[in-house]
Amino acid sequence: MSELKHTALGLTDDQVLEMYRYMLLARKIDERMWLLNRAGKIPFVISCQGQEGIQVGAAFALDREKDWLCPYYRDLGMVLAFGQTARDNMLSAFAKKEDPNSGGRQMPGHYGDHRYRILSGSSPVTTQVLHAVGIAYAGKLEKKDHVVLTTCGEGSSNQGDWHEACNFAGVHNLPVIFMVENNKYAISVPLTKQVAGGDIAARAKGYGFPGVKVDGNNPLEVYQAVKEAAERARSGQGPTLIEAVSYRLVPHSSDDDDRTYRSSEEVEEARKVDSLVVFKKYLMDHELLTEEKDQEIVAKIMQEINEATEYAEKASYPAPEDLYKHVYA
Amino acid sequence: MSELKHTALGLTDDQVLEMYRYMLLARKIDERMWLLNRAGKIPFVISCQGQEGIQVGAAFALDREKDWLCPYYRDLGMVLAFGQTARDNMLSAFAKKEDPNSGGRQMPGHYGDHRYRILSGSSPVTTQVLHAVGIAYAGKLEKKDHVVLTTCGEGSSNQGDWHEACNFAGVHNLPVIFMVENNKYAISVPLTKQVAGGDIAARAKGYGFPGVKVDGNNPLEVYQAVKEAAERARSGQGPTLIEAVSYRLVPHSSDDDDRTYRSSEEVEEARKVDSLVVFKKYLMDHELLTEEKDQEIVAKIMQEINEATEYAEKASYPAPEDLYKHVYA
Amino acid sequence: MPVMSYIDAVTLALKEEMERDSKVFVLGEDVGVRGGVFRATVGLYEQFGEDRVLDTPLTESAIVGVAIGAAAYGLRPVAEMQFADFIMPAVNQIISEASKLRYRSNGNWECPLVIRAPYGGGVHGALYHSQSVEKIFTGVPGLKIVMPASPYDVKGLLKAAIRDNDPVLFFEHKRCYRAIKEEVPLEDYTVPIGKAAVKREGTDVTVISYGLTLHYSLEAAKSLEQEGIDVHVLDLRTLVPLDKEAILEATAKTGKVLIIHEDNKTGGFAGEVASVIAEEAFFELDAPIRRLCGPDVPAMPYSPILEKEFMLTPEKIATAIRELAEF
Amino acid sequence: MPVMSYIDAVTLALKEEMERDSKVFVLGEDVGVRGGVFRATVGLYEQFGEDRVLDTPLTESAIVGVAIGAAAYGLRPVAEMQFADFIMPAVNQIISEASKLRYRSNGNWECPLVIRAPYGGGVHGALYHSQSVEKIFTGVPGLKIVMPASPYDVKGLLKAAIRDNDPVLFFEHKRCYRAIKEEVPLEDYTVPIGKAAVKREGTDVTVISYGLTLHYSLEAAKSLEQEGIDVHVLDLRTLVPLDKEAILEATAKTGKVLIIHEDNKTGGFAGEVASVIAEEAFFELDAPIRRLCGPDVPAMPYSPILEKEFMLTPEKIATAIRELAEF
Ligand SMILES: Cc1ncc(C[n+]2csc(CCOP(=O)(O)OP(=O)(O)O)c2C)c(N)n1
Ligand SMILES: Cc1ncc(C[n+]2csc(CCOP(=O)(O)OP(=O)(O)O)c2C)c(N)n1
Ligand SMILES: [Mg+2]
Ligand SMILES: [Mg+2]
Repeated sequence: MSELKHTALGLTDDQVLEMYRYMLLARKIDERMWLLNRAGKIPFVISCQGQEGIQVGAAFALDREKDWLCPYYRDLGMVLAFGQTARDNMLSAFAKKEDPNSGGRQMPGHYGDHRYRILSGSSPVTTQVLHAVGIAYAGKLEKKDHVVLTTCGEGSSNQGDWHEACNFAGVHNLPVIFMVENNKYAISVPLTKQVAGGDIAARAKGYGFPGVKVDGNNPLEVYQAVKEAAERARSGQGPTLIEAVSYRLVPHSSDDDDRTYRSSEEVEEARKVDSLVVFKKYLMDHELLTEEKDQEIVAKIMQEINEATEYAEKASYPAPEDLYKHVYA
Repeated sequence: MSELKHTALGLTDDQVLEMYRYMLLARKIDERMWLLNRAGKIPFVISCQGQEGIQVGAAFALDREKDWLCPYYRDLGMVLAFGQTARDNMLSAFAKKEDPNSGGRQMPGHYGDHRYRILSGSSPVTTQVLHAVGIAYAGKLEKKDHVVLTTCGEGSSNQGDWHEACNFAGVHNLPVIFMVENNKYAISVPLTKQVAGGDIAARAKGYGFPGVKVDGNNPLEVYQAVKEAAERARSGQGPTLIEAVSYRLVPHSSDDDDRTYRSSEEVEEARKVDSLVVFKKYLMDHELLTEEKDQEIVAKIMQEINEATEYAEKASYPAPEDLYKHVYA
Repeated sequence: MPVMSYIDAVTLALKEEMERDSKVFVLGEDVGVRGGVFRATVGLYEQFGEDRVLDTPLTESAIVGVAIGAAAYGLRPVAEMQFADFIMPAVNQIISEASKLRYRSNGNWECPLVIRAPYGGGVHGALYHSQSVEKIFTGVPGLKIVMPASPYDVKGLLKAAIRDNDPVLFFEHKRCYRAIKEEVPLEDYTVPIGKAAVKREGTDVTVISYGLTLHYSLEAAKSLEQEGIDVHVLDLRTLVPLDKEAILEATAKTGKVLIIHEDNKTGGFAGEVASVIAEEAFFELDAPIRRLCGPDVPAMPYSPILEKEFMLTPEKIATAIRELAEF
Repeated sequence: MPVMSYIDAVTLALKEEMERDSKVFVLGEDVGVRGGVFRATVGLYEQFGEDRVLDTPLTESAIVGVAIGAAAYGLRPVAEMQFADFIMPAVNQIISEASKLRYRSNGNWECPLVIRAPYGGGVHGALYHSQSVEKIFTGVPGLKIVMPASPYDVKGLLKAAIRDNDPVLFFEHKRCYRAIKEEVPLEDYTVPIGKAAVKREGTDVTVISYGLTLHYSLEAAKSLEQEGIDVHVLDLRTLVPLDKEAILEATAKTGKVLIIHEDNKTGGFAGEVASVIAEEAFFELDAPIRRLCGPDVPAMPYSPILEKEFMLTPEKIATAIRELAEF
């Protein structure tokens, strides 16, 4: 990990431990979902694994009482840091009525929560990037000072909507942060066959606003970049593009088999620099964490997840007649 | 005009005179169309005026026996240089059956001519930019060495399709030239409200290929840029983006009134650096043209246009039953 | 009560709603300084400023996508598509996003968005400035689709659309813009979305239509009076949600139904109307249900001969009514 | 003759056409190394190389737009949309460009393009991996729309689509991919686009369907045998151009028609079929024309309870047939 120090960034010891806890919580929820999927209890998982450092680092750099998120399907760490719980996400995984994202209507990973200003998302990639610009524009019209963070994968950043969003936000100098979580693959298609030039951050120049590339395995580096971007946004200096580079540690989804397109060696290499590994080491090096304390944190998280799983499994499904609700107001 | 010399670019005296003739031909056809429109004889005109230097400069830099065009509605100068005639375009303006672009089905300016490898275009802007990439890809598959030039306006370059096209061509290193004819307005919306950052050429960097900005009022500068781009493309070095800056000297179309959004002073200023003015001066300065010779050229062009107008006006319309033809093969 | 054109009713509705509610704003290509290429937003930029009458970049997906974000936030955007033909780049945002935001969030989010789009032919607009595009959207639950024929309805329905809490596609026939005039109150009123209107009572043949062809149908009905053919004319006004009750009633009046629209026949909305009748009013019918629509060609050509061949006219409509009356 | 699954018939058709004609190539997301997320293109990358089995960036408009350019040039691209739900970003290229290229150029250009897209629900795919999207395109002249129900037809129709000189949308029901198997010849053959097929002869009620619900209809018909209800079943196979003759014949067989599809009812294609019957076979009818379709909600939810409520089943179909038989 780089020489970046949390104290220099204005983060307290408690805050970085809290960041670590959210990263772990996300990871452990995700792992549990895979188990549930393989046990035939839930039909689908799409993972945050490998990107928790980006997600939690970014969330902590925002004002979590005021700012808005238009996230994408891997942003479990981000929505947890904004307020969702293990239970919320288990309810969603089990497609139960109480699922706050969609009442069991959408697949897991399709976040949306009015309580925390997380706009409901869909499956077609990149549409949310324009919604973020709209929320930013609304803020301008209503003279609010919220910032909007929107994310997508590096594959998704090639969609036309992404270009239109960056251009629109650039023209109107809106308080949006465009973050691309570059995990090197879009399902089976690697970065080189996906992103011309390979440098997503470089695209910002074409819209007249700054673009930065950060190590997504280092939550502090992400924090720093998003913090700066949020300050620029809030003070009327317009959008920023952040490319956060990491790796997708597991298959694309529970329906994927990643052995058909990448080697296990490559994945193993990436595991060594996994943000959880790296950040844990940072905290231990700085004597904020011990193995013992780590185990305590994990134990508490596991209890939370166990309870959430149990609750969600027992919770009721929507009723058949719920199908017909909420088509119109 | 810059110090660029046609001889240094490998252009003969005859060739530059020929370029000038095409620019004049385009201008004069366009002017005639406005007259016909104002006289109530044709319902619609969309103009090349102000962009002839770009169009003819670019066309001359290509192999007009082999290369392909996916042009946009202002590219009259370009399609003339590729082989279309005043008569072809008058047939189109009058919506007559013999119109080679569409048999009178499309508005004027919607070029398409198999004879000259000009792909049929539509009205929704920027769709053609992807078709150009497809033709380039076909060339790669078929081991042909054609280059494809596609153009659009600066407003249109903000459409999602433009981004997707640049990215696709960049990933596959295809022989396409993306040329943006920046005439400073998209109907009433000026560059500053249209293009974030204002620098279209800068966008190329985000796709890993070169982007250049040229003075579109100088056909030699355009020629040079397109020549280099075509050489790159043909030798397997991939796409180039060219932003050619000029000005739209007339209203957006015969349905527009540009006095509602720009001053006549601004237009008058632009007229002074009109490519036709500038290039004529260049040719006179280099003693390739005299006023007398110029008048001869104009006279010949006017005769051509008169004949074309007369022919087109008299030509027959499609028959009512033609409406039902060519829906399917 | 002033006599007003169809397009002036659009402008007036926008102005009144923007005055009434500061959350309403307009966005689109050339809607600001230029007041719209058809001048539908004329004067609004001067009155409400550039932030509420926003000239956007030339990007329809962004216009709709940004509007969706703003609507979800709580504003009431009115987006203009310069021509209905150019709504296509925004289809993903409309169908995947706007129509499903409420449903997918189990009612936790909503999308009070209006998309205005001038459509229709007979204006020498050629293939891409003449299309009727309603059929792309009429089968998408979550959207409402309004297609008024006359100035009074334009004002009342546009105001209703702006106040509606769901996304509304508001299609304005370009040929009606300046050709159709009538008295329009300067007072505030709305016309309910989802209600058809009987435009003429008759006993021989029922015509169901909307938009420009509604006027042609009324003309045809008038011309058939002297032949003793008494035509009942229903203006759908809203396609979704569809006023089935009015359709069934209108069917029962005559037992012979002719459905008319400018959009092409196969896959057009007349099919939905005919099916509702064939399913729910079958025993009221005395004759096959007829559809008179634009021909099944990709779009209306530029050449005046071809445009004329494509367009419906009062004469073509009268012929079809006569045939059905004589059936 | 080997027994083959629906998806294997897709793969075989692609392979045979690529062997036959070097102008045929495949492009889409994950179609190369991965062989497609459903494995429809498995083995093609290895056999034909990466240039003819092209992994594209994640950009549907580009996939279709690039394919249109290549098709206009003279190649025969077969583009895959990973899920039919994700065809929406490509709607502009499909409707404004592919469908109109021939028409707008007065026949001087053509667009021999196939777009394959897996559609349909019952696979726990939730709102955006379950939709039927045919209704967006069935009203667009210039496109052909093929929706096979069984492996034999898949192979024959996909080959016909690839050899067709017009753009063809080829929709494959995901639930059929591995569930539906039958004998498929290894020899070259095509099934003509635009021809429906009688799947069962009957005298009491006519069912017209396509895709997954065709199989459910056959199951329902079988289960009704013992009740003495004799069902006639027509598989449309192609929606555009529509085999009207077959529809009118099938109507005449029984006088009672039930049209079934998974796509939602309002604005769905059943409306077109019903209207054709109400217009052209009115006097053959002994009962109202019925439509049994997906409900009018934006899409199929994830929760198994809701998915089940959305999906048609042989039981729901049997009930509807029974009702009509008893009418
Ligand atoms: C418009 C659209 N096309 C295709 C898909 C199917 N799909 C889902 S995720 C995905 C890959 C996304 O890759 P990337 O953007 O890099 O994000 P990552 O999954 O790697 O985080 C694809 C092709 C989709 N969801 N939406
Ligand atoms: C998709 C789409 N939206 C809107 C239009 C209407 N329209 C035609 S030209 C134009 C402005 C184009 O501006 P620019 O790209 O700068 O090209 P210019 O006309 O200035 O050469 C607009 C908005 C269109 N043709 N297509
Ligand atoms: Mg990725
Ligand atoms: Mg311009």
